Amino acid sequence: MSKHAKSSGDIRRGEPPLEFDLDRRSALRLFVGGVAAALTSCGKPPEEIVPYVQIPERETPGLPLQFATALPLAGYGRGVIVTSVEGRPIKVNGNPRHPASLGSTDLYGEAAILSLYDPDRSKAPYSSKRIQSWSSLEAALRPRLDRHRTKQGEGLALLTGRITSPTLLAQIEALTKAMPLMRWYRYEPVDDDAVRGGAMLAFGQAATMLPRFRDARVVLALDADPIGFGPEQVRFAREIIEARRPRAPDESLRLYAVEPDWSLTGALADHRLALQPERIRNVAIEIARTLGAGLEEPGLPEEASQFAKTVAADLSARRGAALVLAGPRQPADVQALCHWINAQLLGPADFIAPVDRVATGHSESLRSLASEVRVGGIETLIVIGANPIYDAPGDIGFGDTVARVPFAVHIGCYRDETAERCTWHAPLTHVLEGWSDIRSFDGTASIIQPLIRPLYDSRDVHQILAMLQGELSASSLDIVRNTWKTAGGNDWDGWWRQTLQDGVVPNTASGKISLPEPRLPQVAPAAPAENYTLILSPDPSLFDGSMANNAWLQECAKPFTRQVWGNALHLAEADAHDLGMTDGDVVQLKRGEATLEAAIFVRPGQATRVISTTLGYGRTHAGSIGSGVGFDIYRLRQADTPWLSANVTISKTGRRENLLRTQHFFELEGEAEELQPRLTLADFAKGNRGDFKLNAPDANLPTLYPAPQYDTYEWAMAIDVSACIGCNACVVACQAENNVPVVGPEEIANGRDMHWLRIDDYVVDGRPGFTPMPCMHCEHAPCEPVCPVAASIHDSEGLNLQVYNRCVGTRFCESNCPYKVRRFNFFGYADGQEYANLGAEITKAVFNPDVSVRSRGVMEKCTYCVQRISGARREAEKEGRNVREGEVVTACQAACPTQAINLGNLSDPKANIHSLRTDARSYALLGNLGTRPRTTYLAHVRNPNPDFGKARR
Amino acid sequence: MTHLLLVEFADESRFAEAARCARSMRYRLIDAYTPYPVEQVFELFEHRDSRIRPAMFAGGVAMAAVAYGLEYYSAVVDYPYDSGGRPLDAWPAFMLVPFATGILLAAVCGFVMFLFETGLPKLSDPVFAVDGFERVSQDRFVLALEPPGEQDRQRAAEFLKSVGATAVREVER
Amino acid sequence: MTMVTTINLDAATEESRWTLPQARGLEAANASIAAPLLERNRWNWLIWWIAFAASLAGSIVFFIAIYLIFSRGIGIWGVNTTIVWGFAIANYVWWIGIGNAGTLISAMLLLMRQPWRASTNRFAEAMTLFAAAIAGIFPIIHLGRPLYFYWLMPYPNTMHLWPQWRSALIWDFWAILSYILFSIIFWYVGLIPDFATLRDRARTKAPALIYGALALGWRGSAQHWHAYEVLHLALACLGVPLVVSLHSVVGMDFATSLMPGWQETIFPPYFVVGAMYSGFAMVVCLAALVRWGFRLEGLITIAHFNVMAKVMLMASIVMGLSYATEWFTAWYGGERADRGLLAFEFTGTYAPMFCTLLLCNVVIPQAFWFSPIRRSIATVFAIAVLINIGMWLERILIVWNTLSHDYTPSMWRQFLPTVWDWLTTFGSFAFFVLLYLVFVRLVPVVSMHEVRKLIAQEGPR
Amino acid sequence: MPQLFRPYADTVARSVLVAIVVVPVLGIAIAYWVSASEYTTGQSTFVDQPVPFSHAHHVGGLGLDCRYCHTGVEVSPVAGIPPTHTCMTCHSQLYTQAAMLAPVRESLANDRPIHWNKVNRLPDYVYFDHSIHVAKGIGCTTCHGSVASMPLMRQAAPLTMGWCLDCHRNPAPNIRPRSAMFDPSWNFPDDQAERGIILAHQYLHNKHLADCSVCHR
Repeated sequence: MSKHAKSSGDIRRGEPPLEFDLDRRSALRLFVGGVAAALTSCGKPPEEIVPYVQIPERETPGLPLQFATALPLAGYGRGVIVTSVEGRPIKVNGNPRHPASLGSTDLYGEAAILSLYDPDRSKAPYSSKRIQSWSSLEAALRPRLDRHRTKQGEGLALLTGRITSPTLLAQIEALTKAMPLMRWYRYEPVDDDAVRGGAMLAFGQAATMLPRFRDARVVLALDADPIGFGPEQVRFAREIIEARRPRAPDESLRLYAVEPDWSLTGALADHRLALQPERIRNVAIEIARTLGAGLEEPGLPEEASQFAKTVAADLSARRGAALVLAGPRQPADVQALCHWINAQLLGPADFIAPVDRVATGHSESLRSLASEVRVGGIETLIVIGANPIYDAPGDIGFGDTVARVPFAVHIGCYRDETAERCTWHAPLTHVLEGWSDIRSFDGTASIIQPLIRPLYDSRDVHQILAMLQGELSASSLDIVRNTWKTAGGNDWDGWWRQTLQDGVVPNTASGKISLPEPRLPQVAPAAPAENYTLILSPDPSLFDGSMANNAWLQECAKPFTRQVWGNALHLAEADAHDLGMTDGDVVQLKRGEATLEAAIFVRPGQATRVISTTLGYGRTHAGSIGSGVGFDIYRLRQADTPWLSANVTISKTGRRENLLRTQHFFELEGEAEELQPRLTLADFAKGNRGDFKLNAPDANLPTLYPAPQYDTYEWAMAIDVSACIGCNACVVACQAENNVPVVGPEEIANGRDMHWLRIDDYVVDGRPGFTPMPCMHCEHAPCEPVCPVAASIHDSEGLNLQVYNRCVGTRFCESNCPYKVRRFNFFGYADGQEYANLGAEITKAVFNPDVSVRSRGVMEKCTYCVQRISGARREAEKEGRNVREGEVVTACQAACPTQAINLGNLSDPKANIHSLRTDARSYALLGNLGTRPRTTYLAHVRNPNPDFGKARR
Repeated sequence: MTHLLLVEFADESRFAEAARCARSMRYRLIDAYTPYPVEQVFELFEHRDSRIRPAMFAGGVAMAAVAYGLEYYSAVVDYPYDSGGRPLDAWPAFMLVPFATGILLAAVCGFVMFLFETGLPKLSDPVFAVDGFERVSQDRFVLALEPPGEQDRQRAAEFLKSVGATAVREVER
Repeated sequence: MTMVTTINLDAATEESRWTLPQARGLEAANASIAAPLLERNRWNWLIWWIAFAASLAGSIVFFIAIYLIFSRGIGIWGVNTTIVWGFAIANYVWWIGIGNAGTLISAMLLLMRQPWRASTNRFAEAMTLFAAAIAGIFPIIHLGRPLYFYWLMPYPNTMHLWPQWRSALIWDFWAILSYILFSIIFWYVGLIPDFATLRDRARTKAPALIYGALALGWRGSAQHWHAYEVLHLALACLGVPLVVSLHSVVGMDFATSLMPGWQETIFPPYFVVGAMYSGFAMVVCLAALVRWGFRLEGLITIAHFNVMAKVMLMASIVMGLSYATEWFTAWYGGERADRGLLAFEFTGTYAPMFCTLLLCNVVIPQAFWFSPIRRSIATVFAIAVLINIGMWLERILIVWNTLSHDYTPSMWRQFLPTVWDWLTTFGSFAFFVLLYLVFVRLVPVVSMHEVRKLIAQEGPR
Repeated sequence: MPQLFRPYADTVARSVLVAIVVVPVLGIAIAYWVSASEYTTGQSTFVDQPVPFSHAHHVGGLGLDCRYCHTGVEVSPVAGIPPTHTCMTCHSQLYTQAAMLAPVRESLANDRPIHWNKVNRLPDYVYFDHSIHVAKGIGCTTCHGSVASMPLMRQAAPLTMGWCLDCHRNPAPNIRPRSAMFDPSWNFPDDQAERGIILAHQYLHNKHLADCSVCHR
């Protein structure tokens, strides 16, 4: 069993730790990475200790360092604080100061660390089928650039994703100044064109709406998913859950959702209506009408119009605290109508100037590039950090377009689909390797600082832009500092240091703008769609596909289906029944000429006549992890309505496919509901806990066993189920913190997985709910007395330990665990039998040196992050005091956007955990078994509108 | 050096009968060799009760005590720890090992005592040299008497004939 | 002390005899049993060699499988995160079950003074020995890190660590170990007089020396026989509780958990009966084969099959009763998980196997109510085979059903056996056959001295 | 009919029977003896180094403080091996030409680290923290032996789990006052029995040092 890469692998064998050539700083940092491990490694062969030649400032071997930086998602920044050990970044944490993080992370942020060490990353420039050098690229580029410069940049085009980096924007500006005729196109697959259009339509000017959920009491989401996956997720989820904390029914936020398929918002909503996307506008109209809009009566089915009427009543009753949101799938006029409605309701929302200042729509921009190429207007195309060949809408036919460009350069982290079609490819640095800056969705800027020297011979965007401007040896640090020269004021260096430390550039958040009264758009109701409608959304685990080669994300189970390593078409139960299809049937989708074959999942609670699926799969050049997983829906995507395409036909192929999922049974009935009890605010308000048949944590069943003796510490965890939105941030955080290995699709198919923390996805009365399942650390743990070698054992702080190096692998503990939270290394998933490229030396750099890497044949499980507990205890002991409240934060707890997870010390009478365990909602899962779990839950609470019949919840 | 008179019989009943007569006629019975146990003949020899069962009992109890002692020492004294909140001295769970090992050692002690009482292993014994002795382990019954003095050899011969001995041999031991 | 002789069979009628005329007479019995060992040339071993080759091949596969388990990991089996136990455990329980019967038969029948024990106990005990030994292999290869199996032993070590005595697996370890060693002693003691016979019948030097050494110089003196009988009987008295405890412990591997369908007080006795059941079935099979292979019709008679069929009938009824009790308590207890499991057993993934096992273990053996079926070796043999299959199914289903369908629906999964599961299973069987074939060539398959005694008691024809 | 066995066969047979019992017991005993022997634990074996660094000279002779080189020992789990620069602080003036020090000079010149050979090795799954031991009154020499008298470094303690446990179960005999932590010539006083208990009271708050989680994670 090895603590991490260096110890077990290379250093012992005396090879350099990483197979690329090293320069002092990064190399020695990585070398010394070995020290901590080497000091504690085993085995006969002689081991070496490799100290620094000169110790970098602030570095103490064995002690981690924290650096604030920011990670992009769809071009917007999320502030993070990255932990680095001996120069190896190993863990991403949230940055409390950052508005898009608030101290929490999302799964993409957590997983970014693995991408950094991805062996499939592009390592050197590449052209005409062989490895090249930067200088040769420059040589090839210079004459062309000169030619373009003389022609004022005519024929030169730049293609990027969404850009919010002030520095980069400035650079591009400078470039366009130098070459006025140069074109800058930009395309982000996860766009917001409709939303922008809506604002334009309503206010006559571009604006971004920022809801103030904390002030809202009633929110109607029309096909909108504010807590869904994206750059705003953490912030919005936090605010919505805050507003929903169980208080008096009218004190806490009530959430309505109307949506075609299941979204996280829909799952959380108190009332949800499944409706075809086209007809959602009718609900908006219905509501607008009750607010006095002179619009024509929309035809709605009885249930829907009832729903609309009740919601409308509730909304207008809460004028000033009521809000209606329309999602990106809804066309501009519906968006505009919602703005009008909000204006009538005095909805709590602010407006800012769009952070992404480019006005033209993404698909529009891409289409114009394509047409420009077709007319031969573009001789040189430079693609930076984008992958249009893969993620451009199919009907643009971008693939052949690029082929026509005489000289196309792709600069990106991977030699992806686009790289393959371009004349040149050059490696871009990972975001953790270079200097830059970025704005969050609310405009707040952060400086991105490097955690490690570039692992490969790559350059960052600023260097590229500089190169285009003609300056070859520019340092991006200087470029970035330049951008902010004016900001600092006098003591600029102090300001800069502080800014780097905080991870946030002070007062850069976009200010509110005042807007005219929104116009009431003439919205015509829609008739029900004849054919099937295909609706898309960013994938819960891969988002837009750019992270497809990240094994943590690939193996992260999606909400509602628990699918891993692939995507599927989701079909309503009724439709599936009509078409005679079941889970796993492969169908053919047809829209115009475009066809696609894929397997389906039957989804109860989805609107009929709707086929939903997610982006991000079917990559062909993602790497050894991501290539060939799932199907590529971009091919069926339409440029003008990117998120939905009407008139899709579906037909059976007769083939079947084994869709991989980590959970197979979802429906809970009768007594089984004890597994995920659901309460309503109403009975909760009057409720004394007797009413809800919950196993109260401290109502311990009688026992013959002696009462345990605890002194200083007794750890316990409380998880608020109604705060869990099912976003998986905790799952990936746990994986990153605890060196949890990936098993790969074959093993998943064998029914094996390794996640220490899973999310149970149960459906009660047709409503899904999420229960995070870490180890329960039972007081009377069933797993302990059955272990013949005492590898599963209780410690004096109440933790249920798993001593890997003592475990012989009888698996008696797991078979006797009623919660099934233990995980067994059937193969050496992290120890010689890794999946795909995960065994590469470089990948081992991601391991957390404070946690053993488990070898084949041993059991493992959640430890409450015992390494963090131990660390805190040792620090406290050095200072001769006890660990303080909040000093120990588990990885899942830290990651959770809604702070649903809490760890505390029961021996501390003032600890918050006590109130969470004595709360009326508190229950012990399967407590009736007498296991006395230390992990307890707070029951799920909904806030239904009493005007709704009990029937529809 | 002593001599043995080995008197061979073809079947159990005659053999048993002969033994009884010989006894009543004050011939000294030294031993009997049979292909299967013939208890009533064994009764005719002076013998003390077997010590096999006491040995087994002692061995078994001792082993059980040691086993439980080991469990107690390791779980309560040497390295006490909390396993599922169970008491350190979880005697109900500690019962089986003493039981099983106790029985095992009882068996071993029994076997050892058996060897002591039978004097086995004794691979070479004078009687093996006697012709026909090999059939003792198959279908012959042999009575071992103390050879009579010179004066009454005649009588002895007649007597043995009368009880139906099929052969009489003398062996030195 | 004089227990066997208490049954006075001098006036035994033909029906009450356990031997046929052709076998009566000491020499006849000795000859028919010893001949295969000492006068090989008089026998046609073709079939034996074929069987030997086949089982040897099977055994090689078995050990290849074990090698792969060591080198690649138990991941090559079908076990998964939820159903962490699989064939290895089922095979272990099954083999141990079979391993029980030999000692049960010979010890219990000895205590019950059943004369028909004489001609069956030897090969039954051999079966016990080999089955138990093979059963002992499975818990070890089933470990994730099999090379550390010795951590289950309290041995002096520099870690200052001990086994965790509360675990049923530790009990298993000691129960099996003690049982195997005990069985060896019990078996060997019974063999000493027979080795002496073989020593004396051997025509060539080598066998004489080997058997002679094994016989320890047994002379069959009154003193020997007396000590022998005391020891043998005392061992029998200890053997019965040991056997019962052994399979009770195996039952407790499951019963001491808190899983639905496992946590049942009925398990220990129900496992013991199950063990005796499958064990007897296996003895019947072996009896038929030995009888046919060594022409022992005179010693292993229809009467033996008749009486063993009766035992199996009894056992099948008890098994049926145990199943019914399980179902009733599951339903009557009203615990969600228990009821859910009960429903799953009859309707779930493995329902067809479950019905098969009920058929094999409970329904079909009822045919033994009819004397003609009991008295036809063919039918008894066939049903015995079915019982063995049924009992294996029972063991695998005890593992699968509970683990596939316990308290946490989100983790309900199913078990898909791999080729290696099957190879380890059948491989172990081949290895058993191999051991058995070697045994019948080297050791008298029937206890000669006990048969001699039996014949003597039954008197002349 | 001749005798099958000669008389000595009886002796052979008896000894075989005895061996059946004795051999396994003896085997276990020997196995333990080997596992506990210095051959296995590596105790008191010298490890040669690229540069024959002498603690005897630097600590015993010059009286350098441990922390001069092992800077992390009070704050970090890792005591730390000094960077080349630390060596050169003196050796840029002293023995500048000594052949013995060539590797050090090279290291500095080509910016390549010196590869020292480990002396005290713990398994990967053991998490040893120097700083907490130092803070709790376990001095350097308690585990590392009297380095002041070691020309070449050797492993002074067996470093077996049992050895660690002995102290974790009863630390008192090994606790010294914080003042003496880095004193290489420190000897425990005769009344350590009492002093140790008092110091343990002062320094130790965690009563559960034998918990698995203390060392294994």
